[in-house]
Amino acid sequence: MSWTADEIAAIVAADIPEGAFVNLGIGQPERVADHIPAGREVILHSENGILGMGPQPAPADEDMELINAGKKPVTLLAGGAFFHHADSFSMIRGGHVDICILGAFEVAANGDLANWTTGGDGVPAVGGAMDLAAGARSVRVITSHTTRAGDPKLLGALSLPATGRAIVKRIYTDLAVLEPDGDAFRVLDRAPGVTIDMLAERTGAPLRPADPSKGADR
Amino acid sequence: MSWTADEIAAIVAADIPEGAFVNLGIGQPERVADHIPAGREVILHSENGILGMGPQPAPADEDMELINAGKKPVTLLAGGAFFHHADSFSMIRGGHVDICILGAFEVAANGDLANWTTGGDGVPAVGGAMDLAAGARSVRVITSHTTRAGDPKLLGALSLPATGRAIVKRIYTDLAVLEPDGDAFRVLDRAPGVTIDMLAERTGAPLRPADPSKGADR
Amino acid sequence: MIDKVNDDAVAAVAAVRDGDTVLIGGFGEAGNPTELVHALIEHGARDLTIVNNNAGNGEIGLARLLMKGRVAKLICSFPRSSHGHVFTELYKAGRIELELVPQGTLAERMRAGGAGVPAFFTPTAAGTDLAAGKESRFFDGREHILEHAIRGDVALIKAETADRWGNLVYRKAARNFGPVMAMAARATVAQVRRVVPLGAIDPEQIVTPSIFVDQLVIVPDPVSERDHLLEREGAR
Amino acid sequence: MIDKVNDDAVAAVAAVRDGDTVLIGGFGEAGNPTELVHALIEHGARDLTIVNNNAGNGEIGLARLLMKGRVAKLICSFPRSSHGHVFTELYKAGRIELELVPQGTLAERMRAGGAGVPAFFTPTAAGTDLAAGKESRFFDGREHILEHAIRGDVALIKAETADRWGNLVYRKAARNFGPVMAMAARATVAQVRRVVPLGAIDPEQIVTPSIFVDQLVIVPDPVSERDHLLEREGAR
Repeated sequence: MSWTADEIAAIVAADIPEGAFVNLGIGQPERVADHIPAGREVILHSENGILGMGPQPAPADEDMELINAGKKPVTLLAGGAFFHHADSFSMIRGGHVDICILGAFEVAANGDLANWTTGGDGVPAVGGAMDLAAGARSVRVITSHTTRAGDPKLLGALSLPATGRAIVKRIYTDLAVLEPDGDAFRVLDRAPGVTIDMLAERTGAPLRPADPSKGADR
Repeated sequence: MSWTADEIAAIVAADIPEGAFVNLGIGQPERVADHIPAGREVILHSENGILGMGPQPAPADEDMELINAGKKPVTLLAGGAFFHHADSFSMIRGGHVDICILGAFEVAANGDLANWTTGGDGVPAVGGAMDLAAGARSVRVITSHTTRAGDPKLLGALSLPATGRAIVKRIYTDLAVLEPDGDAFRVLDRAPGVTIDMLAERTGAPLRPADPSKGADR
Repeated sequence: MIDKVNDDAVAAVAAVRDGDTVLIGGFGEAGNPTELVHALIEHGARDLTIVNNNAGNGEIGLARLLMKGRVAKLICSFPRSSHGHVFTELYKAGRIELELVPQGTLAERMRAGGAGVPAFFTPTAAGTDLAAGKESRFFDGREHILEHAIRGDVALIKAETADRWGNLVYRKAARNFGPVMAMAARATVAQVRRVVPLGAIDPEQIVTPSIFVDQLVIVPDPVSERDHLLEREGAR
Repeated sequence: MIDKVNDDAVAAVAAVRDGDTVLIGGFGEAGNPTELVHALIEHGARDLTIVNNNAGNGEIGLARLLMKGRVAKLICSFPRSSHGHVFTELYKAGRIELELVPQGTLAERMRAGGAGVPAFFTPTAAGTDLAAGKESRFFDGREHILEHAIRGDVALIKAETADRWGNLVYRKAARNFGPVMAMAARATVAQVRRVVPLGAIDPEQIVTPSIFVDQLVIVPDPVSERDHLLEREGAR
């Protein structure tokens, strides 16, 4: 009735073309690194100054000076490079990163994204989310389709403060793959057993079938 | 009756303190590199991406990928570094270069400098002069005291287009060492046999004696 | 002879005065100049504005500086952390000011400060709450906001290897904010694992050239934040 | 498998279209991608805007491109040279437009273009003829002017060594504009002396990371401008 976290990561990874430069956000997006199809070269960017980031190391090889944006130990592939923070964000802000995969609290049908603050009284934090939202050529989101309380995260309009406006190109949830389309979400794919009615019930904006003229894209 | 080019270069070099980062302009300023007092470490910057520039190489060691701002072969000292143009001009424009030594067509008593165009119908060229004028902490000038036609180059106001406004701190000519002082030039030193009257005749603005309170500086 | 090595870490950071803006390198635990921050605590300056990507972990380095009450304001992109109780408590008690800045804007504002650019336009954060009060302008039909340079009075950074002129190379992702902070401060103090003879670092490989560095403090075996955090957990 | 090496130099520069802005690396004769410029001549694009620090020497590279009448406009800091007769004659005949830009502003405008900054303030050229028509503003009591980013459609640069992903290292002062131009163009073509296996370049030493490079052309023994000029002098 829904895709697992690994299944979603594999679907996301399958949509990344050979040779793409891809930034992976913290949390669920990190998992995409483990699902790049064999034989396909994809170059992963980490905001803290790494291109060519590889998978997690064995515990004995962990190096706390080789960490990802989530501060977890990673590895470097042959062909990888280190650089400083201004250069790293020049890649993001200058439009050089092809794809970034971010988490989300909410996505609106017009492509607005909210993922930096829930507006509560906790400590606010933004990190690189707004830079990625503004700079990556294609912003894609992985998120659970609803909150833990069962409320939709895909909405007609954001209720939370925005990270960026009209920037999300595609959304991968446990239930479906969708695209913001102005006042509705286009449904590109559904998990096995998920009906349009079930999806509509869990989505806070109208649904629309995939644009057949774009069918080849997925 | 006047200092030679090498004598001027030696006077300029003697005014550069140990550890200073110094940019040398094209032409006469290049000569300063050969007169740094023995045992004094001065780090020379070349706008095209070199710190720790050394003297000219022997002809057999010339390398056209190791050249100075004037496009002439140079050497690199131990401790030198290469970097790209934006980084190089960050050093200049960010206020990190302690001293730059430039040539001049005209200097005004208020410190205005003209050294990029004679306003004729030739090809105009500016290079790094305006960046150095705006960014170096102390802009110093080496110039002949008068033009080849005998006209003064130190003036009450520029007649040529400015490179920078109110930025020249000290002027070294074949006849004297002077400082712009608003509406006049202060005379810090004179070449042997050069009288104040001779100097006044060749200068296009009033002269004033050195400020005794600043005497220790030279 | 130029020799920027200072055997006395407290003397090396003595340029910091009460009320200063101090740039502190590091992202996560990579590149934190923990020993220099401890020297700054010993030096005693207070009422500081600190620029750091995070807000300190456990009770060493920046977290300890915060705990000692020396910091009036933090300029930062990501002050949330599972080990960030010191900052969290100060923040919730209203005892510290926070300026939250997108990470790339934070890096670029310091790079601008070091490069003589007082202000620049960026699309990052345009149309969001973090653009509140900022001048905005459209370029090519897209909204941008004007961001101002950050310059530090002093930068405290960590590098791997230096020479006596102050040329620096870093190690892996510990490079992060070091090079931009070194550019952006009036005075830069770098703690390094080792100092090698002049000329021993390949001139093609120098990351921070000597012009950006004022003082060097050798710390061959810096404290491990990870060990510190494990120890604290074990003690519970 | 990613492999950016293109054995056909003309095909490598084929992204250049009539009317494009092309960034060409080099300062003096260091870092000029002469063979790529010759390929561009063969490719045939015209009505180009060229960005280069200088204006070509002798009758190779940029000078030859100018001589062929392919360049409508040159954006440049120092077009004067003792071997610059081609540009000088075109300029005096009013057959080429010149935008004269201070060298640091030229580098910074391209770096801005590559970093997503559409415009920035700088004190360079404020109060001079080169500030004519530019917006100005005071920061800390000092006049600054607003400069706009330069982005290229294509950059042609020269580096020393690459790997198949397009990571680049340069040699000595031939680095100059290469790294900023690679950032500032939609597509970057680099001519290199050699391509080494992936991983053979130390990741700490890569100057231009692969993300900024699209095509590689191997030119093991590029033409020497100095030899060309000596030959021309000898022929007189």
